[in-house]
Amino acid sequence: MQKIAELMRKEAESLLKEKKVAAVLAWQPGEFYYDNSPRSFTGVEQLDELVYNEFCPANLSKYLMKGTKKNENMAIFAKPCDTYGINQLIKDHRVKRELITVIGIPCSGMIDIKKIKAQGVKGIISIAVNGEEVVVNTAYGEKKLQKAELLFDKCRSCKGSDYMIADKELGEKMEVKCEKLDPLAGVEKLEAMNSQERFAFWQAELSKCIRCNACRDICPACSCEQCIFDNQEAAVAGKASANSAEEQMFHIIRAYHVAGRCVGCGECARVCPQGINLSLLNTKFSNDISLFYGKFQAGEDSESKAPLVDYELDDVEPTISAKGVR
Amino acid sequence: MQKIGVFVCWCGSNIAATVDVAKVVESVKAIPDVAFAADYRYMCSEGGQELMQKAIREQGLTRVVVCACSPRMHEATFRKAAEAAGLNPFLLEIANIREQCSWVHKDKEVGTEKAIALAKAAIAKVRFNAPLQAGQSDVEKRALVIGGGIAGIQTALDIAEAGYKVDIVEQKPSIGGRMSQLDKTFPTLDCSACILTPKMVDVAAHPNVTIYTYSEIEKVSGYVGQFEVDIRKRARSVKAELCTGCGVCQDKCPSNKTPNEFNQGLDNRSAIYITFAQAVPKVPVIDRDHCIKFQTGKCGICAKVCPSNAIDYTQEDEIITQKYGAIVLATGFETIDLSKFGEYQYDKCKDVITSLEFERLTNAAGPTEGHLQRMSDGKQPKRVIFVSCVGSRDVTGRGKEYCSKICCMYTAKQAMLTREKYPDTDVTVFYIDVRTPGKGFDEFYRRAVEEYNVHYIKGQVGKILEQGDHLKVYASDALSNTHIALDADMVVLATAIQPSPDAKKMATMLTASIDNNNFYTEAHAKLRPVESPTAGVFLSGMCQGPKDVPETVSQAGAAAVKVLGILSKDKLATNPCVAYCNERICSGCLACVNVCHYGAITGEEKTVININGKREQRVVAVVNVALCQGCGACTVTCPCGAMDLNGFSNKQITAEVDAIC
Amino acid sequence: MLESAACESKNYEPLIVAFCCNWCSYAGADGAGTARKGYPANIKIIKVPCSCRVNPLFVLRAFLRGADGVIICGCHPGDCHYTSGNYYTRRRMKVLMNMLSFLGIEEGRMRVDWVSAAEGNKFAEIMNSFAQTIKDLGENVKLRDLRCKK
Amino acid sequence: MLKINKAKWPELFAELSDQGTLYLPADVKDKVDFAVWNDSTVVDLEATQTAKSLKNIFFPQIENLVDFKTDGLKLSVEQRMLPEKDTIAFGVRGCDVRSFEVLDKVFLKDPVDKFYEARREHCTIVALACSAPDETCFCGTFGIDATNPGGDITTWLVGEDLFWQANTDKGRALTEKVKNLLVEADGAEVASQQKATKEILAKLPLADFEIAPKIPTGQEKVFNSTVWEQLSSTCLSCCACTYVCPTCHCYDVRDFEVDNKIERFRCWDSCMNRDFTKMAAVNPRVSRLERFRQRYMHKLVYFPENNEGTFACVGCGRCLQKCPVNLNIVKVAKALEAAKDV
Repeated sequence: MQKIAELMRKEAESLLKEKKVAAVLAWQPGEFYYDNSPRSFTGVEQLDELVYNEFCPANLSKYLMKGTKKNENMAIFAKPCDTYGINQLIKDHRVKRELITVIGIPCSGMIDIKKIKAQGVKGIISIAVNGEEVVVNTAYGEKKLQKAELLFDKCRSCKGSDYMIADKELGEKMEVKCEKLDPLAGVEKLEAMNSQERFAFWQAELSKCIRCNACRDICPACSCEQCIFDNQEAAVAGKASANSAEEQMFHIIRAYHVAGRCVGCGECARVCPQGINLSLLNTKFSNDISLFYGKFQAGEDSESKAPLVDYELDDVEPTISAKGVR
Repeated sequence: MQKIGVFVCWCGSNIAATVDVAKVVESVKAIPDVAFAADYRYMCSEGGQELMQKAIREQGLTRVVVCACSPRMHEATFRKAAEAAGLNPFLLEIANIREQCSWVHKDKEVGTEKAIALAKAAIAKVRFNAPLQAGQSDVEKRALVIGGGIAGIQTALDIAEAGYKVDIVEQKPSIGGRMSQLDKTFPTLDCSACILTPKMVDVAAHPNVTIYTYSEIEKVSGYVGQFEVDIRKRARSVKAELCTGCGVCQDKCPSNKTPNEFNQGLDNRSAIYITFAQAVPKVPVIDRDHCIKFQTGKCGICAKVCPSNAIDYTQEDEIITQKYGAIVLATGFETIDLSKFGEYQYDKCKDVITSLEFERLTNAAGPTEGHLQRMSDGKQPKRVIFVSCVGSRDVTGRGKEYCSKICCMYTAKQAMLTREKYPDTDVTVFYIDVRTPGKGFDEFYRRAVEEYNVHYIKGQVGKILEQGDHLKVYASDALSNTHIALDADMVVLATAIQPSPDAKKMATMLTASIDNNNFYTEAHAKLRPVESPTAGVFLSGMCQGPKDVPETVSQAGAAAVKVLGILSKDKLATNPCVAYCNERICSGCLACVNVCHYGAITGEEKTVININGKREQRVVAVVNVALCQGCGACTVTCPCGAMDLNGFSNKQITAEVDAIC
Repeated sequence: MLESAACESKNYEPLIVAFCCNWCSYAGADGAGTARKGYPANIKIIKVPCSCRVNPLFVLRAFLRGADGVIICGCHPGDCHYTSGNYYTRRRMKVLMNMLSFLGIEEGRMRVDWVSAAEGNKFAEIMNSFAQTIKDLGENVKLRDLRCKK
Repeated sequence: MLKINKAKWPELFAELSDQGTLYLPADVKDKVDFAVWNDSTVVDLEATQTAKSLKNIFFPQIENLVDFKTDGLKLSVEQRMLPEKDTIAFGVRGCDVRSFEVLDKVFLKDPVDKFYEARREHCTIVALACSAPDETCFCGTFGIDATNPGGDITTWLVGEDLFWQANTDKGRALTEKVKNLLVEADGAEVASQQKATKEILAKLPLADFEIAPKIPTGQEKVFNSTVWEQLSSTCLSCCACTYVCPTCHCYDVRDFEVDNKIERFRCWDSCMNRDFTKMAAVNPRVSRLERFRQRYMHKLVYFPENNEGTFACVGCGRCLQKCPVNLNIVKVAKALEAAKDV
């Protein structure tokens, strides 16, 4: 990964030097080894702060909107999964293709700090990732962990190492080495329950929601000028969270709005401060849609019609069927 | 704060019987910003409208709610009235407390409660109604008449005479319809053909009329002023432009065992045939199901004998797409199937016939050249019994609940004519009631009884049995309250009529509504009897309900006038309930463009004030109001709610939902 | 709480919101009226130009506000006055219904049906059967905002 | 000093919950958060920190203030009763204890917030000293002694024993109620634990993180600094930070309308939200930069200025853990310190 970071700096340097772009989207280090944050690099002098390692899960695609608004050229370093988001934003006319340069960077899976902490690790001073081994040095001593066990769930169900859009690719493609997680597993588990159990499950989950909107604000499919839930006029705003009702409303509608547009990047689940597994909802919609209307994965391209703005004369009738098919 | 006026209609007892209108008034008065509320016996009457207009003027009402019949009935009426009083017509809403309340609920308390709820919903909605200005749309100055019977012919002629183009689409190979099958017409007894044929010729010859026979309606889209219709012109297998109608082909055709529909199957016709002598157009058609050439590939005699090489086996169906400003439904009727009425032995005894078959038997152009004779042995019947109300006014569920209206009169006619032509024949009529409303009708009936000595027996026929060479008719005599058995050589059943089977299909295609008996329903049973609830679609003849020839002709004329009312306009006011885009929040994702069937939405780079009140350049959706039809598909596709619909805005519908729940 | 609702449900009259398209189903409802075909009074009809005008937000709003059932009626597929409107409705509502069931909302609380202007009787039949379904399901307590007392 | 052995905790909690609603850290759905105790609660006093702060027991995320009822054209106003139930906040870490003092400066200042005041008065705070601080902890920066967190009662968890010390009358009163469960103890073990904990704290990355004096004092300069541009450029302006923050206290007041009743409630709001303080037209802070800057200016500059130098931050480190893009007050403070124009 070090090597790739090097290539990225070089690439960014030439892009900025030659004034090909006004900004380059990548990551910069944080307070600790694991809290890299997105950064839009606007000057060559900033580039020594550019990092890329196993702690760069954030999908940067949404920041491209800013460039398009300003009608500026922007470059983005995109992991395979991020490229889906870029396509979706182009399809939604939120990002102008001609204004962006997409540079694909390989990824072998990102490490979830929560999973490190879950192993009882506290007071982290430094982290060293040596191949498959993760050595955490803490104020309470050293701890050795296996990377495979620390990957984000979204990485464990990685869609693959191909870029859906890329003007250039850096380094060799990488594989995610771990026990794969079927993205549908969670959905099927719920579908197997009876409705009472499912309701109980979601009550428990959604009651955690504090309506911080992180899930929405990170989502590459949620790119509205003004979200309907921020619109007083729409009379659905409901910051109240008086009881589960408004959370249900918010999450159902959000899931519905991204239905057929969700690129399955799993960011919503990653960013939720309350640890709600929101990708369950989106996966359910995506899966149903594929079941009813034919295999579809938003973000694979930037032209195709989303299933919900399309129809066939012989579509299934609107009757419920937990598994989808009648 | 709005000043809303609420007007609750009694609709005589239609509403008042199941809804306590006073209570409705009282409870809406308690709603903030309801400035005026009143009830009235008939809101749609002049008095009712004046009441509303007075209130608008004097109370300075800013919104109006009328609790009455379906908006499909009188919304336009009330909106016009409001406009006359200086209120924008679209600031008025209807609460449907008749069709959707008083008529479906028996209990007055329940009905009242629901009426109040519906009123509240309408009030909640009307608060958010915005004043709208109707736009304009073009009128295609051409009319379509579906059905080429006397109704269709008359409508077409009247429209054509007024100087507008009109097309007739007729399923059968010739126009003329049922009337062309009739022998004589009551009460004047003039020959049906004699009065119909000239009209058929006129209409065919009229420069403004185009006739598509042997054709069907394939598809209808569009809206009043701008209907687009696909007509399937079925392959006739005969080149109309070459054919002289000499008829050699049908004489030489070896396949001549097909029941002749025109004669109600009393005789047979050839596979290539001209429906009847006066057919228009007088061009034969090949019935491919019975044509040897088409079935086996061999034969082809007609082609050989045709002096003008008009036969064309390769002819194919043709789809003609045409735009129309208005459409008239004149799809006519047929007699009901009698298989459920075993007691009459219709299927078994050849000498039990329907009245329509009787018409063919007595018609000079019919299978017997007009000689009244039994189908069984060709003998002339000496004792004829007519049975009326066969399947009409039927409560057994086998027939129709309604009165077919024409039977009493044509039965009297047929009885009279029988006596006139064959004075030695004994003629009896069994009836439930004899209904003779209409000019000269009762006189006509009395002539049958008094001058022609037709025996009228009030009573119903219970059973008919074949006995040797004649029929035994068992019946009840309601007056003497006795059971009687009569011998007869022929029994004629005044069979109930029903709309032609395609009525339902057409109704769906045109979104015109039909009643439980498949008769087209009028926009208003009393006041708009020739208009369907769908704008630009009109009704003519039997398809709207049983009627005799003069009634049909007058309705046909009325329908024509309604059509002219549209065609004579250069522009029609369009529905202003179209989509609009709130550019301030539109993200320009243009999902709406994908779902707009009319291509009314486009993305345009524009300078807009964004939600932060700042000017910015970006792509937003723009609606072309001329093209938008106001379905609202785009509004739901728009995730941020930038797309909204006049008259059915998110706010309005949400308000209704809240009010109801 | 759910249990209590279940046993109350015996003698309660469900509140049902019916979205009807102007061209077919609303006319169908009128037809039911003209033919005097009755259905429960607490079914309240909201007129929309086309079933495709029904936003899932409206459906959820109704449930949120305490409706026990929501039914959406449109023209039969192929007969849409706007040609394609009900095809979109069909997809939208299909996925929405599945999502609701996925969240553990009783299946059948929401229904979509096609009623033509000619089908007054069918309209009444559908409404009666739907009302019965909802009655059997009991009160909507799962989607309801507790602040909305009925 | 008193103590109570782990074995007796259930009795203690039972007894305490008789005195009032008892909030304590518990395992709720794969995370530790404050929960109301009942005998099935899985209490977790080991966890360094709860996911959310405890501010919502004084300042709930949603709270009804007043109801309006309409009867026809008549309107009646119904005040909501002030909360009167006694509550006990148990196992509160030093940072959160301090956060209450910060909130007091907001809600108990004139005009006093009666709801907050009532809740505060009815609550007894049983603090819990830290023994295993995490890398995100920087309470030291604000002079908080994690090993001696204060509160009405301070407790220390050493091995199997919970050491107990009442600090206030409230604390003593509550101690009285449970004294039969507590036994005398000397503070030796506590002292040694405190020493050990302090050594750990010294090793942590943020041990010597200070907020440069030039920040709270240089309002103009800080406000106009160019660093905000870059800092805010990647903020999503979600409000995860605000809602997990123990000191953020902004709220919105809204009406909820049900046919003949209006419930006026207040609910948490965030200066990060675009529709925050929405005025006639818009939120006066139209850009993300302005909203982002506002939050940190408030915490690091305005608040200290109006409150004798107290920062609106207690170093709990929740924002460091929860921000989707790892922006946080430490990053901001450091950037400002490094900024040439500040």
